[in-house]
Amino acid sequence: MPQMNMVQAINEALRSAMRKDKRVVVLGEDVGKVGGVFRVTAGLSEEFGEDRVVDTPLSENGIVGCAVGMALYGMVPIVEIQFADFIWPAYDQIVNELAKYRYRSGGEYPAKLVIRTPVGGGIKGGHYHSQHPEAAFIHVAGLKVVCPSNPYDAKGLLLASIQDPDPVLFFEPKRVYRAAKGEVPENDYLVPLESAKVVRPGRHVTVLAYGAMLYEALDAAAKAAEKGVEAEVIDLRTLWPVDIATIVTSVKHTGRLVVVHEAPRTCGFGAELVSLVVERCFYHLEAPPVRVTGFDTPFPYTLEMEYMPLSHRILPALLDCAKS
Amino acid sequence: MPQMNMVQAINEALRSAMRKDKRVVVLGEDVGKVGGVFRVTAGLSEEFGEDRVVDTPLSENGIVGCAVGMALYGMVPIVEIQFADFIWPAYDQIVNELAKYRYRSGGEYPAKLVIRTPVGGGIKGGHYHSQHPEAAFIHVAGLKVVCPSNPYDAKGLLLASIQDPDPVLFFEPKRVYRAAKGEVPENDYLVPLESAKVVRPGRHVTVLAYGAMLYEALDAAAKAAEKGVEAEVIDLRTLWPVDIATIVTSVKHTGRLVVVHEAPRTCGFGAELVSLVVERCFYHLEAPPVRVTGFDTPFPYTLEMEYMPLSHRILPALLDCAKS
Amino acid sequence: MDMMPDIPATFRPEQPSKVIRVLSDDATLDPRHDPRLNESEVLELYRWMVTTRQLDERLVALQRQGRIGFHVGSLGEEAAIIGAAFAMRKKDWLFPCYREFGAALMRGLPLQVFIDNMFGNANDTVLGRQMPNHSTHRASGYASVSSPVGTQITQAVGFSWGAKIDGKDVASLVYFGDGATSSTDFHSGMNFAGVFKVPVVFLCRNNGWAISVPVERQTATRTFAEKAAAYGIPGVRVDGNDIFAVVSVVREAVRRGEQGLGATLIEAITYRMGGHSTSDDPNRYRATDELKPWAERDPLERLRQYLERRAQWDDRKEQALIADIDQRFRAAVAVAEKTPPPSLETMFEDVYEKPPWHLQEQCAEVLRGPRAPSSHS
Amino acid sequence: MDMMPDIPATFRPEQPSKVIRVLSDDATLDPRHDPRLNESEVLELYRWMVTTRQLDERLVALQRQGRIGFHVGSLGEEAAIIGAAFAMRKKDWLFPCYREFGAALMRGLPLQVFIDNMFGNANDTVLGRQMPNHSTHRASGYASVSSPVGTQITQAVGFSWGAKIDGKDVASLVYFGDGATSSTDFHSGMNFAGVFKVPVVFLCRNNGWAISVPVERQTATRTFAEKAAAYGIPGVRVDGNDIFAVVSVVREAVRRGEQGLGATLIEAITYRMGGHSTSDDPNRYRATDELKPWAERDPLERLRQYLERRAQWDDRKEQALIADIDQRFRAAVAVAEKTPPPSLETMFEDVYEKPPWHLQEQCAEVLRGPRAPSSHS
Ligand SMILES: Cc1ncc(C[n+]2csc(CCOP(=O)(O)OP(=O)(O)O)c2C)c(N)n1
Ligand SMILES: Cc1ncc(C[n+]2csc(CCOP(=O)(O)OP(=O)(O)O)c2C)c(N)n1
Ligand SMILES: [Mg+2]
Ligand SMILES: [Mg+2]
Repeated sequence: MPQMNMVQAINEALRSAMRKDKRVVVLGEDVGKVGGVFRVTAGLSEEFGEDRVVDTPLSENGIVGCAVGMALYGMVPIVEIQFADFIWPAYDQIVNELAKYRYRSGGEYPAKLVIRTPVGGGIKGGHYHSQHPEAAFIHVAGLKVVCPSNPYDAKGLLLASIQDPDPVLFFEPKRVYRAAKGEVPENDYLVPLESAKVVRPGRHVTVLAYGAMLYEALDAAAKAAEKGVEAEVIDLRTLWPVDIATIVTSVKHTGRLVVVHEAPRTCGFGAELVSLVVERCFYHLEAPPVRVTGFDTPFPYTLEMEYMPLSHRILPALLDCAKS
Repeated sequence: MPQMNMVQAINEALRSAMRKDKRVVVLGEDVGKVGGVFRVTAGLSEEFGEDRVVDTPLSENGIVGCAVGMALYGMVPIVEIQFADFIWPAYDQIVNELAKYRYRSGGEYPAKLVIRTPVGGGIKGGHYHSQHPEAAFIHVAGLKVVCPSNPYDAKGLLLASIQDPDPVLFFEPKRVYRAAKGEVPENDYLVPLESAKVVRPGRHVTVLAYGAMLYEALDAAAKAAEKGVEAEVIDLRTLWPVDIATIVTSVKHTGRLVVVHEAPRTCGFGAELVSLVVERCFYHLEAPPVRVTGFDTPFPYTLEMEYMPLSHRILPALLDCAKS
Repeated sequence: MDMMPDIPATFRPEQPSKVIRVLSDDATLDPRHDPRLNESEVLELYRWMVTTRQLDERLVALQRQGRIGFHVGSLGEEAAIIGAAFAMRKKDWLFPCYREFGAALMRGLPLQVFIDNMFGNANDTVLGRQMPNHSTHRASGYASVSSPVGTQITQAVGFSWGAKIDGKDVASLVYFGDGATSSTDFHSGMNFAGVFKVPVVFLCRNNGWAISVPVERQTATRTFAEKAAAYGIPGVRVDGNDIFAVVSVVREAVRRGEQGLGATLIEAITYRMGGHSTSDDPNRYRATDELKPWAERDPLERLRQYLERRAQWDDRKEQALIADIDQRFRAAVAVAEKTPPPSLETMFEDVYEKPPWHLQEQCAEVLRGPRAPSSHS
Repeated sequence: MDMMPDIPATFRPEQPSKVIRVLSDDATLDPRHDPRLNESEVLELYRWMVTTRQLDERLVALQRQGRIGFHVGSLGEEAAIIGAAFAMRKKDWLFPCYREFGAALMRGLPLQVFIDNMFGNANDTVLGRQMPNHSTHRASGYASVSSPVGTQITQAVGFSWGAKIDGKDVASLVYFGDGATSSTDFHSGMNFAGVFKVPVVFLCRNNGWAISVPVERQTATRTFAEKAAAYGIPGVRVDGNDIFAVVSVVREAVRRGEQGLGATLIEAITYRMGGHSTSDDPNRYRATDELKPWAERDPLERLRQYLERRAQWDDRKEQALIADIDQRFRAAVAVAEKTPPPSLETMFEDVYEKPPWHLQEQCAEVLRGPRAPSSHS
């Protein structure tokens, strides 16, 4: 099997989906000739032409609004938002239109599309090239939210997202776009949505992570193991609907929970995960769940490594939680 | 003291702030001659003129973007978004600009303004006249979020919000705009932000509520009392930063928690409240915290009373929680 | 020095200064823009305009009686609404604002389905999930009505753009108000339609008001049609109370789309004769004598005069038509009022194609819990 | 029939077909638009243009050496940037895009402060919170730079609108690119400025590109200036590489604002001679020979020719200027590089005026916790 990074794996998935289904079109800023500022759509314009790989005007509102219309027609648009930080002008179309179209039309209009966008910090991007905005989408009924951590999952989850009948926000952790490498089958395969993966089994504490922070959680878990604490690390992969069964099974087993995410803590997805677990595993919990997250400030430039919930912050949380 | 409803109390606060400070201007759709579709700004245009009570073009993006600019100049804009459901075209300006302006300018530009908007269901408004979107703002560092439940608080909190140096989202529970009545002093007074209020003391279970749902929580608490369960009902008033001390004190006392809100459950403010409490009161909790909330669907029209977390749904949650 | 060597000098906007009018005061048609409708077509249009107005009046009455929760009508704007829909081809699509139920009925939305939607009952095809007047009818190429102003505009563009990529000749007609020209979606939709030459008919119903806000607070331009110039799209003004003129300019716009020339912005000049909706009291912000000049140009009156002068219509026919509408309306209302509300389960369906675990849980929670007091009166 | 009796026929947009140019190829000035700058003013402008370019080149080099993280420059666009800022009055305000550091320096931003911002160190007035080139300088009426495209446009309008309500004559100059004309804030800002007659100078730097997207993908119009017509605002095209022309049209726009005539949209035609930023490789999407015609119209060259023909400039002066810039740059960089990063506490300040309990908690958590590996290299 070929070795690939995430950029290549996502590119493969797009290429394959476009080959199989003429209805699939890619829309975004700089996705054409230049192949995306992260080169995720490289070569697609050459293969599929300007009609299906469309450099659009600089308007996220326009891109998503038009994509919703295309989806109503029956196309399968895959939108690239250049950085997740720039998705907000499209938020109205996503929240009020895309998410509600099937419901408000009594099922007549599924309005199915995929919005891909790079998320997260660690690339010296400051306020506006580092946001990790999943909570603002998980809160909205009607959307699905995916965040892969590695090339294999990225390809399989993107193919699953494109096939899925519902609108999907597909968040790509840009910090590991190139750093995360692995074997990726050449053929198509699906990683089913709503399936988390236990990437490191353990019995003392459950760690929930996703995207780039998975590697930080694994690093912390390895160090904790040296101190005798065996953490079970779960890569959520699909954030919503989350694979609740895998989470509950693990926490019932370990009795302890640490949740990691880059986004600010308050009203972040960690709060939901803690609440879900507390509601379901209250009598199994031996210590208060811990959230290791970005802080409630805008994402800083110089101090970004202090801002992010990296291994150095996860490790003590994990040890404390396991021991309290 | 005069009896007033919330519409009148908010109108009084606006009028007083505009009389005292020429920098205060009101911007919004239909806020002028007609005095707002809920009549909250009635009479202001006559008193302060069209320059300071401005009917704007139909663009929430424009209203908030311009208001941010006015605030940079030194005015104190008070924006009305006609329904909170229509705030999303302004979300980019709120999230990326308003919330971050002080931080990203090293304190040079406070960008202080107040955004008022009616929230919540129960008026047969369907998807687009019923949303209660606090979570999407609480998650954003740099914003304060207020939601009064009665005329006295509404006036005092609005005056405090206008004086506050930070941007404030002021959510007005439209279901009780006219139904909630009470005595309101003619003079100015402040209800400090970040101060919750214990509106019904009790010892068996803590109920956190705000806005229109406070009345439902109180109704359920009264019925629970008949069954021997004494609920302590807290009106949060300021949602963020929340008055954590009052919450923790209460939960440490009762050992049980029920959170009520209209917004969809997943990633709603309830998740944050549960997490905060679990993190701080874990060893005091005798039962899993319970969320009684709107469901994870768009807000429905015909079945809205079944959708909302009214007394009939709070009561069993409260009894269960107190007894488990 | 050629400052912009890359930009072709194609596609110049027309001068949108004149208002196109076909039906003159003496009930003759200006041959320059006459769409040459045959007698039965004109009668059909007239019947739909009358039907729309009759239903409007009856629905307002139902709302006043507390039998439905809300109505947003089209009083005075019937020619713009019905005429534009009529000019579209069957394969084309309509993206409505919220005032266009008349167009939906003409395109095939059954009256009963419409009335069920006004009641939000179990037979409502959208299952009482949206407010009244927010219907959907895929079978007649009618998109879903949304309350947020302007959002349908980009969607209409995307729809026909998708068809274009798919190699199909499908235009869309998107209705919106003067207020909507200030929305972000107007800008994005017009701009994308211009750049990608999408066959969209942008129909701006300039009815003078956005609730209480008059047109001079929406724009500093003298017309809405001239906004088209910012997008390399032609803009045209039409007498929106003259159904011949409306049919004519919309047909012309469809033809431009067919020929690969892209979109057209049409400003249909009309007037909102009623309140914004049943929730609005226009006396708060406009004097009733402002209505006078517009009442004199009532689109139904003008068309009836035309028909009467040609002996194609008379009072007897009018009475018969109204009686028929009345009877069908009453029947539909009787059925709708007897129909129960949607079942509780429906609240959790169609959020996703299949309800995920959390919605299954929440549905179960509702079903086993107590019912809300006075849940659905 | 007066179809829109309420809308005054005021404020007709001008025909924006011609490109205003003052400095001709033979280095003479066209008297029709000559701003009549005196010798020292022209020299000042030239010095700032050279300074800007010199800094640009040095900052790119620093980035290539890994000493700063990023730079977004103004190569080729100096006349538009410096000329427009020069034409504003001291009391006016600038709302920058991200390419206008030259304007900030000219308005009073100290070089050291600018360089500290490029390093994001403890002396950076924004405390290393934003990326390089995202500086702020209130003292010189320079708003905060934001990365999201277009957001400053509505803010600039609100600023001067606020001043107008306050009875003050304060204009604002807002810079943005061709790409930004597609943004929602462009539409809202232009529209509000039109309706409320706000004295704003909208300066669209048409540099041909939005990263890799060429202007014909932003709009179907032949020019950006003509977009003004949609808002009842005059639009004008100017040779953006001719600093006399830029000063002239911006001054005229300021005067219109002073006279209560509201805003002006200026399209400054120029060209982005470098990559979009240090993160971009333009060879991926444009051939280098596309640069040729623009290199021949380099704004610095043109102004130097003008000065040399008037014997106001020569190689010696040029060398001295560059040496001076070089020396000051090196000194500033040396200080900036020695300056430590901002303290951890600063991460939690200025989110609110006073840190609330949760930020106090989070700050304490960081302070008592371990440091990140290779935290600030
Ligand atoms: C984004 C948004 N903002 C505000 C509203 C509230 N609102 C409903 S209709 C309306 C006026 C619309 O005016 P116009 O576009 O002229 O259409 P008309 O009602 O006149 O047909 C307003 C402000 C809304 N529905 N959506
Ligand atoms: C809302 C938003 N979308 C996308 C981006 C990414 N981006 C940064 S600059 C740029 C192009 C801007 O082009 P233009 O407005 O012409 O300005 P220029 O860089 O040419 O000066 C893009 C797409 C962004 N910063 N903001
Ligand atoms: Mg209107
Ligand atoms: Mg550009």
